[in-house]
Amino acid sequence: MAETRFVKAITQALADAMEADDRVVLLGEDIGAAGGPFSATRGLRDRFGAARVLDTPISEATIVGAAAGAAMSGLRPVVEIMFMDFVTLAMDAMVNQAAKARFMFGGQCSVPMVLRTPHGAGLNAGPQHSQCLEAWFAHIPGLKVVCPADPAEAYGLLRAAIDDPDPVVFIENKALYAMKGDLAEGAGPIPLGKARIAREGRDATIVTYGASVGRALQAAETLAGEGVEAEVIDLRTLQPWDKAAVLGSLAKTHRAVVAHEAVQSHGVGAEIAATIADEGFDELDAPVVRVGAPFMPVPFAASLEQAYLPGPDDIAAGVRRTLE
Amino acid sequence: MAETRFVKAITQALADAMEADDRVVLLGEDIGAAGGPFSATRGLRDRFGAARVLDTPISEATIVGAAAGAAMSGLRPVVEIMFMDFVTLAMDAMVNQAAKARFMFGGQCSVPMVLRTPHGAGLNAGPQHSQCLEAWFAHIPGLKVVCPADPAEAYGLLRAAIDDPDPVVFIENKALYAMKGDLAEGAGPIPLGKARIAREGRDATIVTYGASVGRALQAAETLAGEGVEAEVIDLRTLQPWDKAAVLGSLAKTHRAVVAHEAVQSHGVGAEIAATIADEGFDELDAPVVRVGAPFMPVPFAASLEQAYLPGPDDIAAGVRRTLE
Amino acid sequence: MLLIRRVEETLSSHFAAGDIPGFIHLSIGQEATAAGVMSALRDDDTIASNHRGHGHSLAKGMQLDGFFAELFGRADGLCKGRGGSMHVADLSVGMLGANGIVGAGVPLSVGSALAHKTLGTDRVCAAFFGDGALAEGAMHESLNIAALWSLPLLFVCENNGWSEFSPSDTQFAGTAPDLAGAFGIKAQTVDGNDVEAVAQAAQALVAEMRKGGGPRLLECKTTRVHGHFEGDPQRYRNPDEIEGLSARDPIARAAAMLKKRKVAQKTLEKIADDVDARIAKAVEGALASPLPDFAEAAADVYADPLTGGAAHG
Amino acid sequence: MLLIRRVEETLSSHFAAGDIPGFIHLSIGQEATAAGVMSALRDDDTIASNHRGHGHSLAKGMQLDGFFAELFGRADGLCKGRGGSMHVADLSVGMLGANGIVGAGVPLSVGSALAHKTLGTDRVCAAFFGDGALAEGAMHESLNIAALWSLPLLFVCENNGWSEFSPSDTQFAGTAPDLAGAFGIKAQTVDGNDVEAVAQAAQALVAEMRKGGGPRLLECKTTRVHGHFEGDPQRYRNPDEIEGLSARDPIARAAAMLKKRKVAQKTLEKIADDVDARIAKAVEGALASPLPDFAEAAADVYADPLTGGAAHG
Ligand SMILES: Cc1ncc(C[n+]2csc(CCOP(=O)(O)OP(=O)(O)O)c2C)c(N)n1
Ligand SMILES: Cc1ncc(C[n+]2csc(CCOP(=O)(O)OP(=O)(O)O)c2C)c(N)n1
Ligand SMILES: [Mg+2]
Ligand SMILES: [Mg+2]
Repeated sequence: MAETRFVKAITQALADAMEADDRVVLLGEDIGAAGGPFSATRGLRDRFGAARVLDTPISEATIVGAAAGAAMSGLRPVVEIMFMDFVTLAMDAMVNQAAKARFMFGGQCSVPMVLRTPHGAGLNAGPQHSQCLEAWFAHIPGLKVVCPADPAEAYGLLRAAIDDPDPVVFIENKALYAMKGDLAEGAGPIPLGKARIAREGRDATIVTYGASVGRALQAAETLAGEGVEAEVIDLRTLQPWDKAAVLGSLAKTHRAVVAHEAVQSHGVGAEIAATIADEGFDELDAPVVRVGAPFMPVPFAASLEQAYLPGPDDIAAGVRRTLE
Repeated sequence: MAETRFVKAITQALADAMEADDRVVLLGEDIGAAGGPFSATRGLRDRFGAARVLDTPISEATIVGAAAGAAMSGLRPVVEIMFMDFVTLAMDAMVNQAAKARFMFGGQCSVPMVLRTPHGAGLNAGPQHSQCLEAWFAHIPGLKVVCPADPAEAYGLLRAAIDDPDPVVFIENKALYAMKGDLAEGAGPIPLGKARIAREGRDATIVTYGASVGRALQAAETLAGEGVEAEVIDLRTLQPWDKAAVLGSLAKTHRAVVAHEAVQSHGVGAEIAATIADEGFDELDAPVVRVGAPFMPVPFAASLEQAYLPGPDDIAAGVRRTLE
Repeated sequence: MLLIRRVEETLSSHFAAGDIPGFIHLSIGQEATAAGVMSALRDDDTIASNHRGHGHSLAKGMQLDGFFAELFGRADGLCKGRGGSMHVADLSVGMLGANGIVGAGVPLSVGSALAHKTLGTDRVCAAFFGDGALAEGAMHESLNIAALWSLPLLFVCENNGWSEFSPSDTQFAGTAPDLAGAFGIKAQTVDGNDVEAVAQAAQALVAEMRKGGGPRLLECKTTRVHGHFEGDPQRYRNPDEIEGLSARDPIARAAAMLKKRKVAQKTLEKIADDVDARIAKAVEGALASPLPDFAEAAADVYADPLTGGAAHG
Repeated sequence: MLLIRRVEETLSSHFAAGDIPGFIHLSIGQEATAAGVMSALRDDDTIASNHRGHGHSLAKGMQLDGFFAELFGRADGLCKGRGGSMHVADLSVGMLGANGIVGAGVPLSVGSALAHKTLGTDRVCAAFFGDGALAEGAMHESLNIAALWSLPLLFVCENNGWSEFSPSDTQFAGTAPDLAGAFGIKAQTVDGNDVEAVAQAAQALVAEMRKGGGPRLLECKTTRVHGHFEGDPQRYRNPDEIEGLSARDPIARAAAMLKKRKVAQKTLEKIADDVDARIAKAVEGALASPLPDFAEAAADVYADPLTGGAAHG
């Protein structure tokens, strides 16, 4: 057990995966010599050499496409896109190529690649450096989507993502990079597609992921003071997502709140709420509440951004609404 | 009143808009001399000249970006992306530039542009020429999203989209291009953001749009034979969408089915179902059912594609499920 | 080459007869580029192709039966009927797929070439694209990265003068070799309808690449004889132009060359007969092949069917 | 030029003091490119910029008070505090915005130049981008379209030798002028730290463009004195290199040139004093400006607030 920062857990997972498998290579802008804009790859070029930690030009479309082609030709690439907002430049490679290759070639190949990218606001980075676009990828058959909540989760889920035979979009909330947490010595992969109960409760279920798990836990703490025991489910994986875990918790609490930092409308929470409204309908004792960002670009000014971000209070208010 | 094909209604709307406003220009691949891959722009280059009907190279990213820049500099561009699958190449321009300019520049400018693009399957065009990606755009604050159901609707909504001060994604289901319908002489714009009741009913509400409106009407016809009167709501506009119309119908029927051709998971229907599960919860007498495409790329073979497409039978089955 | 021609003629008539769903893009008149380039490649080299990929596929050694079954949308297709003409692929011979997105095969090739290099092999990758694809940003990014990383990547531009219904000069302001030159990539232009010229150039370039010479570009000037897709009435094209193409027909030229070299007429006839017999058998097999199974397709979106509570969707 | 320098020095100290949220990219050492190019432009011409856009903005005539208030995240900012340094814009002077996406301003410029041409004006547009942006596909597509359509678009490459923390030679295999040449676009390279050289070149190129000469490219070789962003410790850079930059300082060189031309010291001092007074007033105003209102921001996502039943979201 060692206390580790989130970003170091990422570095550790990359290093361990590269150690375990020579075919794992990293590609990205300034990830090599400079160690990565958020230091996620610090030291890896020295350790594994420039042939396995590739500093790329500013060519998002092509480095993601190249990762797909490399994955079809024997490598297991992990490509970093510096901010999730820049995946807008690489959607063809991810969606039309990597996601579909296996299916449209009749199962002839897999595309074992990972696209790592940070999302999220809180750094006053403005409208083009803060977006949470995971819902786009979750809509695409053939892709898996992962979003960890703390250092140990980041380590285990990234190991699983790199091991996975299918293309995975691995999303790191940049506000978590500095977060500290315990990482067990010799930790292994955490299976994709399985949620975890981050806090048990009987009165309402909060379904969430990524940085919003911490916010939900804070909300649960506040609610506990009011005598309300909220269960917090960390989805971990958004595609596929652990429907059984969510419906199981609902069967106990009969109330559901879905929370995330992404824009609420057409966010991942919509799918979860909609599924609950169908398959969980008979268990529901209250409206299904969603908590997400308002329908506007992420504003720059600190004051605006703080008002924009869905926080613990918003989640707690959502839970209270299910109990009215 | 004249009988018109859907694609001709599009051409007519473009021509009338260009006639009414010199600033309207068209950009796209093979839209000029060749009249467009689906003939949507046939004759317009002869009529309005090559300076207003621009044949572009195969450079989706830049022609959409250029449309945004032109819209900020005095034109009202309508850009055609040949298949919706190719918007994957132009997401930065649409999402990071056009959608955000107004907000992030403090309201200094509008970006009056339209991106027209066909979506949908049924032509055996395979996984990269059949996708319905409207949910991506509906998730982006600053964009409007429109998807018409018949020729008259296509005409009126496209006129409104071109008149609109904000960037609009205008989606044409390619299976509808040959559809015939009446178009009134001197028809005008149909306001964005207002749904229409395509068929009245009291037993269940089917919320849908685009080519699925026709499928829903067929389903309603079948159901009528079983004594079930389904109300069919054509959303017309997906962002914004007419929540009042949907909740109003729900208050009458207490049962809702949301249907579209796009992949069901994380599709536009998720947002509608999720909203119903919250704001309409007290009116609901049955699970909210969604009918959409299965979670797989659009397959090529005719037999597979037919099984893939959500049709009238699937919608009717969905309605029956709400009545169980 | 003859195989490609006969296959595509067969496809053309079956398309007209309604046996083939979707749309198909034929490379009739362009066969020498695929055949010539592939003469320089080994089985373990890779290629990425575009929407007009039948020639590339067959020249790289794609299985004929699976090819036809795929285009006919059948269960025995190489892609089990899920891809069709625009996505036909045979990974077992290093053919990484036709591609429906113009320009998209090129970044895939960058990755494939990177894999060859990283894994310490002397394999090369060839990327096939048309003159119209030159306008896509992916071309530029790929040329740059291939040059910077000195990748074993052969860029093959099949310049047939058309991008769908538009002539090349409305589509690209430069030329493929000039563009390559801006990145310091050595380029060469050949008569793409002269199979020997293509083969010689490709063999010389690939030999340099195998020795670590980095990327090369080969521009093949060639001729699209049919429409952009089958069924295209080509109203935008001057009938005289199409008429004139027969003088440049790569198959006729190759046949004349072989005759001049005293290859017996009988040998040529035998080849043609073999080709026709193979095609007939493949078509028969394809037509007899069952329609693909939907449940099987649905189960093949991921390599790893998930267990436990998780379900995709 | 002096205004740009003093503004950015002011920003640097306010950033260090924590007054400025987010990150800012300073153009200290690069001022001559903005000033020189803008000497060729009229008020009704347009420019698109990048992440390092303060110089372009101020040289194009952006309002100083609104500029500072924006970077400080205040209600009186040109963008009402919603954009910050990376998105500062002043449409009233034809400044179409700084841009957070490398390369993205270039297609916007294509459109702006197209508008100028289509509307029958003799306006031009200038696109500013760095050497790192050359690797983006958007560059290539934009050069091609500008060339094909003969647009009045001046491509201005500010080559400061760095792309974030990476030296240019790891980023781009060619040069900007060579790339332009591949599209038949006339290009010129100047010492970007010599404001007269930049101005002369830009004026000559823009004069040709106004007469319908089509696009041009101007490469300005220049120097990034500060880090990629403020706070960047620049461990990747040799301290001697940074040291050596002072000899190329564009402001010192301009001052020396003015002295040689016998501009009185007093005149220069007066200019400096005026600049400082304007800045002091702008900073004061910015710090006094209220924080922006959230509801107002939320109402400004669309031009057209919807009525009836529809709500966005
Ligand atoms: C990204 C993208 N844009 C547009 C198209 C439509 N399209 C298919 S082929 C083609 C022309 C390609 O021309 P070229 O590259 O010269 O190949 P050719 O057809 O001449 O072999 C176009 C525009 C597409 N498939 N993908
Ligand atoms: C699409 C995109 N990729 C990456 C980045 C991150 N980034 C910001 S500036 C920069 C380097 C740009 O270099 P250059 O164009 O030379 O401009 P300079 O910073 O030298 O002025 C990078 C990689 C970005 N903002 N946008
Ligand atoms: Mg061509
Ligand atoms: Mg630079």
